[in-house]
Amino acid sequence: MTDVVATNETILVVGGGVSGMTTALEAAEAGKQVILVEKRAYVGGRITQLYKYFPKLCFPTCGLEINQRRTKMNPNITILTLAEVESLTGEEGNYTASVKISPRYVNDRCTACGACGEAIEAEFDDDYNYGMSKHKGAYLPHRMALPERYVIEPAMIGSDDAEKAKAACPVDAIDYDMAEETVELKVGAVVYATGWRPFDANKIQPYGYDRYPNVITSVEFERMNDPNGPTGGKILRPSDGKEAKDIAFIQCAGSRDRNYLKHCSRICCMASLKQTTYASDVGAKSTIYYIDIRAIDRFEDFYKKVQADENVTFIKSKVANITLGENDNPTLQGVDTEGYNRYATEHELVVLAVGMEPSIDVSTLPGDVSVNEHGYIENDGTNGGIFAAGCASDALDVNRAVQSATACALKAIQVVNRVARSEG
Amino acid sequence: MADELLMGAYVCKGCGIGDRLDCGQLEQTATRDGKAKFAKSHDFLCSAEGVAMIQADIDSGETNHVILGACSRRAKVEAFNFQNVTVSRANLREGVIWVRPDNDEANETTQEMADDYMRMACAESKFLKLPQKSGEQALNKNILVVGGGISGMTAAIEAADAGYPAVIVEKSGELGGVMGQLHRRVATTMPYAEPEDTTVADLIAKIEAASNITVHLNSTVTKTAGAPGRFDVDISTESGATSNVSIGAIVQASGMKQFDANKLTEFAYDKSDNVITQLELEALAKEANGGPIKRKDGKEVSSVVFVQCAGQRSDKEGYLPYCSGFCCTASIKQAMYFKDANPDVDTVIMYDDLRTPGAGGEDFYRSGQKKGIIFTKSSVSTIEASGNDLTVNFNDKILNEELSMPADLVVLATGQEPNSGPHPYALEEAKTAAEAAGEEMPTEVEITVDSILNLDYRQGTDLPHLKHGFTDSHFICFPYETRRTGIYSAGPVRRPMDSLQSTIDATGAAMKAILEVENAAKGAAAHPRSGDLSFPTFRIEGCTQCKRCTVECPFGAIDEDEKGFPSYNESRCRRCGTCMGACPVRVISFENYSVDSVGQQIKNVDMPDEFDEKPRILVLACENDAYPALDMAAQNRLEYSAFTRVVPIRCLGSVNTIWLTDALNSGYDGIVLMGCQKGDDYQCHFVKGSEIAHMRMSKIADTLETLNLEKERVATYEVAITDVARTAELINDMAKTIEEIGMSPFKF
Amino acid sequence: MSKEYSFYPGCSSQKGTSGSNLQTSVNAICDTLDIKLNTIPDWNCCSASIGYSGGGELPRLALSARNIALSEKNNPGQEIVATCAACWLATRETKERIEGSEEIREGTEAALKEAHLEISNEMPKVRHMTEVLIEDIGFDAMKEKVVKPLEGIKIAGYVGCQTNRPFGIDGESFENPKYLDNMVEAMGAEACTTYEKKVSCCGGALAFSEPEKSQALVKGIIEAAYDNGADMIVTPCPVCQLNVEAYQNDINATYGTKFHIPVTYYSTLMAVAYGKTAKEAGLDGLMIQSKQLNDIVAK
Amino acid sequence: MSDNNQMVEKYRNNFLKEVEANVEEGDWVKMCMQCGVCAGSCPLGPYWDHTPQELFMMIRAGKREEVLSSESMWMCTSCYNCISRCPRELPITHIMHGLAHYAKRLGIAPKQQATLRFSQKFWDNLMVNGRVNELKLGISLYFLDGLVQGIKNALAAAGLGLGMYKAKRLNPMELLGGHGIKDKSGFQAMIKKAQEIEDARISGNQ
Repeated sequence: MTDVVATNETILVVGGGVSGMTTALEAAEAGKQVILVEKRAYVGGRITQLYKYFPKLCFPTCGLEINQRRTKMNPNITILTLAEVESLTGEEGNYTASVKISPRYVNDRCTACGACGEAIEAEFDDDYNYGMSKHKGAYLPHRMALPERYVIEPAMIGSDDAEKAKAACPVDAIDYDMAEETVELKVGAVVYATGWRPFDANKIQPYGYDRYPNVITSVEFERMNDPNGPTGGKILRPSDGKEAKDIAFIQCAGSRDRNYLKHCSRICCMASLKQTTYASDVGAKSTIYYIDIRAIDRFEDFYKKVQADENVTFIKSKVANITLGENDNPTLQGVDTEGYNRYATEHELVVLAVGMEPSIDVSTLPGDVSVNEHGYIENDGTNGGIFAAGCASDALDVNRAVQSATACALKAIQVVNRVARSEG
Repeated sequence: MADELLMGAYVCKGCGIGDRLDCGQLEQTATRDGKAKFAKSHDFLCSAEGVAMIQADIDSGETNHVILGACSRRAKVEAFNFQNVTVSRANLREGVIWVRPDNDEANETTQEMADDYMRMACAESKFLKLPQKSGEQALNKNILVVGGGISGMTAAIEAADAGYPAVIVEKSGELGGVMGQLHRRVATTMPYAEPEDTTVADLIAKIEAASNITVHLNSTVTKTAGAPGRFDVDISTESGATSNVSIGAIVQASGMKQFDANKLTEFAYDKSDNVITQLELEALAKEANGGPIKRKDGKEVSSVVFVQCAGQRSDKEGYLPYCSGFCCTASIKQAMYFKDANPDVDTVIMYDDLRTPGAGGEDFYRSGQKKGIIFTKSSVSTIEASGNDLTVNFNDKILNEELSMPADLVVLATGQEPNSGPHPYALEEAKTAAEAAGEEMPTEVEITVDSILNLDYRQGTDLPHLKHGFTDSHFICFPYETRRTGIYSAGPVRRPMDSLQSTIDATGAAMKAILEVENAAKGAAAHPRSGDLSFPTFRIEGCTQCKRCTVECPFGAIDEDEKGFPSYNESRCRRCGTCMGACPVRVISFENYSVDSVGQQIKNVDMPDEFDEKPRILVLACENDAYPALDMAAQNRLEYSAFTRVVPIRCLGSVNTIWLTDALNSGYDGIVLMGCQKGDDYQCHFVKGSEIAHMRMSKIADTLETLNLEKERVATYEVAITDVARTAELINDMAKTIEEIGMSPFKF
Repeated sequence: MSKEYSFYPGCSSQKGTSGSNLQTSVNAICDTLDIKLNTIPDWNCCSASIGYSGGGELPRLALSARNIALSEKNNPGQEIVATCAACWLATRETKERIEGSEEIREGTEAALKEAHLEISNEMPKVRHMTEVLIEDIGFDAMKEKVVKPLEGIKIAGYVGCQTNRPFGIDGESFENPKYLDNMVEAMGAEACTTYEKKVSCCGGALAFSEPEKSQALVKGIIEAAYDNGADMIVTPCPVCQLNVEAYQNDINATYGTKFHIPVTYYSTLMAVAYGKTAKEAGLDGLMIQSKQLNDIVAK
Repeated sequence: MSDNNQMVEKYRNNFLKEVEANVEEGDWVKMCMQCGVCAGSCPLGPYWDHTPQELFMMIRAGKREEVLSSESMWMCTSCYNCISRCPRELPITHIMHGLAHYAKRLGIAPKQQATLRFSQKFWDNLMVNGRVNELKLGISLYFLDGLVQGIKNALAAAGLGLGMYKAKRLNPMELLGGHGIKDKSGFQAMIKKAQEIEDARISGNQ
């Protein structure tokens, strides 16, 4: 049974991505007690799946290393992984969260030596790579996973492999008696840093993501370019495994569109600009189909840099639809609205710059929390001791998400300080 | 903790260490060579039992210097987090058995590798001290906020609300800043359809009501001395009256200034009263206060054109290269002023890319369209003014036509410029630029702005600029990390932003200021070595006043006293050790990181003689990027040379060349330095460390020459945390090089 | 007990008109599936989507409003069902347009008054025949009634435009609806599931005014069917059926193609599979006869 | 000065207002964000001299004559591709019909436009009996361009006619009356009324 000490001077942070970690760390380093609840088996969230950041083209794992070290060293932070807040009740200074914790089947004796994984055959789709690769039934979600502990795929329980894994563990860290449990936490303030999920590209029917192998999403493309990713950093066409040399990026795939997400997801323009550099690095051509390029503030410098790259072409057009051309080349149909020019252009690979969908399940929130029609929590000052950090509050890039998360740490601290004062 | 040095070594047999290595021998090495008081093995050191065993020895006073022969210092941190003792770790798992093949001919060198790491850990342990308080620590909760605009007011209110008194210094006669000049602001809450109240009045009311916020109007900061936790700040009024306050941390919210539209001669701003800036329109709107908007000559405006990106996103000399971010929604808001007062007013927004990001932005755009605002993707070439008549000449990019249209009023979206102080490194950067361009070295740079903070720092009066005059952080994941600890900028001085962004930003900056106040009270380091309680000290008797430390400190933490000796400011320091690396006489050290704590590790490696054909390769790896990369190489079971001895360092900038000369003198055959990327997109979290190190290493060639050693024996690389396979390759390359050029003759 | 609907046949399905065999075959399957269609008495034309030159918004809406009013009056409580895409679309659009705007409701009501008719606030649901089959009957029930599975026939399901957009069948995609293929397979035939022209336009009414442009579109539709190895094309829409079937000779003449592919209604396929006669199935209405279907009927 | 007057008209959104007031679903025109999906989705797209998204821009630009005299909107096949894909929910098909009708009503539409004439015939035809008489419609079509062309057309379509006759899908008896509704008077009164209301509204706006 997980026992977690929490009082109404404790801050609950829901979601352990870059925003959640930031809120938790700022508050904890300022001396507050923080409980960090993360749905995945590890903290870090989506940035762990990014290869590079725009506009610096530096590596997210670099900042992650710092934050993870800060977390490991800080006794004020309690991390619950594989955990989800199922409901929240109460008011500012006095909330009760009921948290469902799923079994990891691996206890903290695990040293991540990897013996269990080596001992077994069973493989499962790797969500970390958006299903583009498989992982063993006993696995470390990714190399920098924190906590640095293996996870057992629940679907494997009861199989011979499960027994093999258990037998292989030299430190008796595998425990199949672990069961799902629900813990009630009494906390003073709650910060939702539940982040985002890529919009389901299957829904964007005109682009045939569900029908054409060489139409992929921007998040898949990102994994592809990671040297430690499913294709070893090569840009490979799913249809034939050949390197793609002519890549199209379709902006607003699911964003700014009443059929899908009405809002602008903000990051997609910069993300695609960034991804063209991956292509250029291996001598591939990129074409960006866009409505407006939203490279705000000094990101404009990066936009200019990409515009100067002769490997990259820009076409002001929302692609109408995609049909299948020769040898599985997607053919993009549409009209270049600048000066009117109809096209039907084949590309070897199409990357859909899929939008950001807030991943918070609104039904788990107290009824009076303001949520806008796009599903983002509004920090409008009417939510008592509940605050939204990062992409739970709006479509934000990492930099802005961290700003927002830092701000939320202070808002939460104000609440628990008030509690402390009132309790003398 | 007793002064007596009681080193206790513990060897873990878990994770295959026991099977691959002779742990008995490792214990011996620790006691015999490492001079540990005792050594113990345990089957599973990180288990509760193992940890308990160590804790028991600590509690019973058996040991106060713990040496762990187990996994990487990055693993099992929580388990091995012992209080009031020093902990040194010999990386036997990721550093040895995981990077070496398990076969007979490899076993000998693998064991030697492990033995050396035990020796190194012991050597380090010997020279580690528990950080003691410097006496400099003090809790000072006062937050100074420079600037009384929406950012500054927000920062003050938020800090005060958390119990940290705020002092606002505003150079004008009233609070509000640019926001105070606005009629309304862009929608910040759902349904994001209508212009909103600016909230300036509310904020001012809150400030007046707050018992723990003091406001200095018509005032500027004329001196900022000291450091976080003990800033000594002079606030002077125009009349020259000066008051002195003691401050814990600072938020600089000095805001924005309007781009000078007079530069936009093509838009006739200088010729016609009817061509105005966004801010000037706000004044007209305020006047009209919901009624029909009249232009200067009193005529009711019946047609208005908004020219986006006026003087922005441009490479033209004197224009702004960046996008100010807020102007698209601002123009939509302003067009709404007209439409709400009278739907028959023609409002046209001429844009290139319409930038209304996020959930609210797109809603606000649609709302503008619903109100009948016309949006046209076009580039305005010129504006002609004859009398009061204006003609806008433009290219409609959708209709692909050169068109022109009349307008009663033209509003230029001219964007914002940061209101920052002089850039401390302006000259330095101008020189590097000149060098790169092969132009002649500038000797000075013109300073056109007044100082905002008047820092009494060796390295200049204000926050360093990042780009285009903004004081932003370079780090995507750590946007508040300035190069002046305890001073955080917020709002449009940091990056172009709108009022909502500024509010969030200011709250975040207040959080950082509060955190720094708490750090200073503990004597703890800020990011990235958060919580580090050590601080640099120096032996004044050895110091030659060469000033390298004071010049090279990336954070301007070190001043010079009147005699020219360095004077340290603990709470400004980020503990990177760049000063330590800079010091030619090696008088600078930290209690938990010193020339000795590393140097002795290097010296204590067992050095086989020349004919053993067992070279030694020293790897100095940045603890944040290269070292984790090596760990991950091990995770992937990538092999590298058994002759490698890796020492993690805080930053390449902390590498003192003595380490290299000593290493070479004591017979190392090759040295590999792994730091972070330097240059424009530097990834060094101590900003300059890696760059400085590369500079120093370029000079090491001379040392090699005097020893008449091949220069290939020392290699410096920029390594990213993702260069997992590459780290191993770089090491093996050095091994190959040594095979080619032969062993070092300096083996004794 | 049989399901009853208020039925709006539309002009093209009247006796002796271009779509009459749609009517015949629909009657046949309704008989098998025990669906009762009560024709709206004195129904009028919906003006398809082409009357707009002469007819403004309100007059055109009035047309369908009259049919709705007549349905409410004579077949109270029954949902309106149409077999013709244009009829269905126009009627359903009218309902929504009236519900969406007070001004339009007032206008139409005033107009209807002249014909001594009125519409209620809760106008009946307007549905397409295929909707009824899929949602009220279901694929399994459709399959159960098959006595002569259409084995060995490969069929390209051509859904066309207006059956599919802007309303379509619930849960189906505008770009790649699957229900027609499912119906084909329920009848024991093989569906060309990768038929990429299944929702592309045949030119609709512009077949008359812009024959060349329209026939160019039809050419693509037929070519794709051949490329997918189809023996015939099946469609739910009378306009599609006419355009794709009737102009094959003209297209052959223009492009030197050798098109000769039968184009039938889903209802014809079903009628055949249900063991109906050629006449009942409307097979005699085909200008290009399908040997395969005729053989099965003859079995 | 005419140039100047023209210039004065340009980017005055009077025409936009006119469209909003008088054209079916015209108040949606201002909501277009110029993404071009409609243009790219139109099956007859290549034949439009101005695609829908371009027409919307022209309306905002006050290009009244150019828009209303354009053949473009008569190219609409009513396939509804644009509507189903438009990210801004514009009922483009209806706007095209609306523009076409409005142009015709004002007499600015290109007189010889084939679809215009067919559309008109179709309407007139259905106005007679309340239902469309395909044969009459067909014949009237053939003779749209006068007798000679009519005969050519007839011959060209003879094969088709014959085929359809064989298939019992074209009934000569139609000429003698054929299908029709009973309550013709009520029907026509209804249409008349609808037209009156619409005329009143539009003239009210002018």
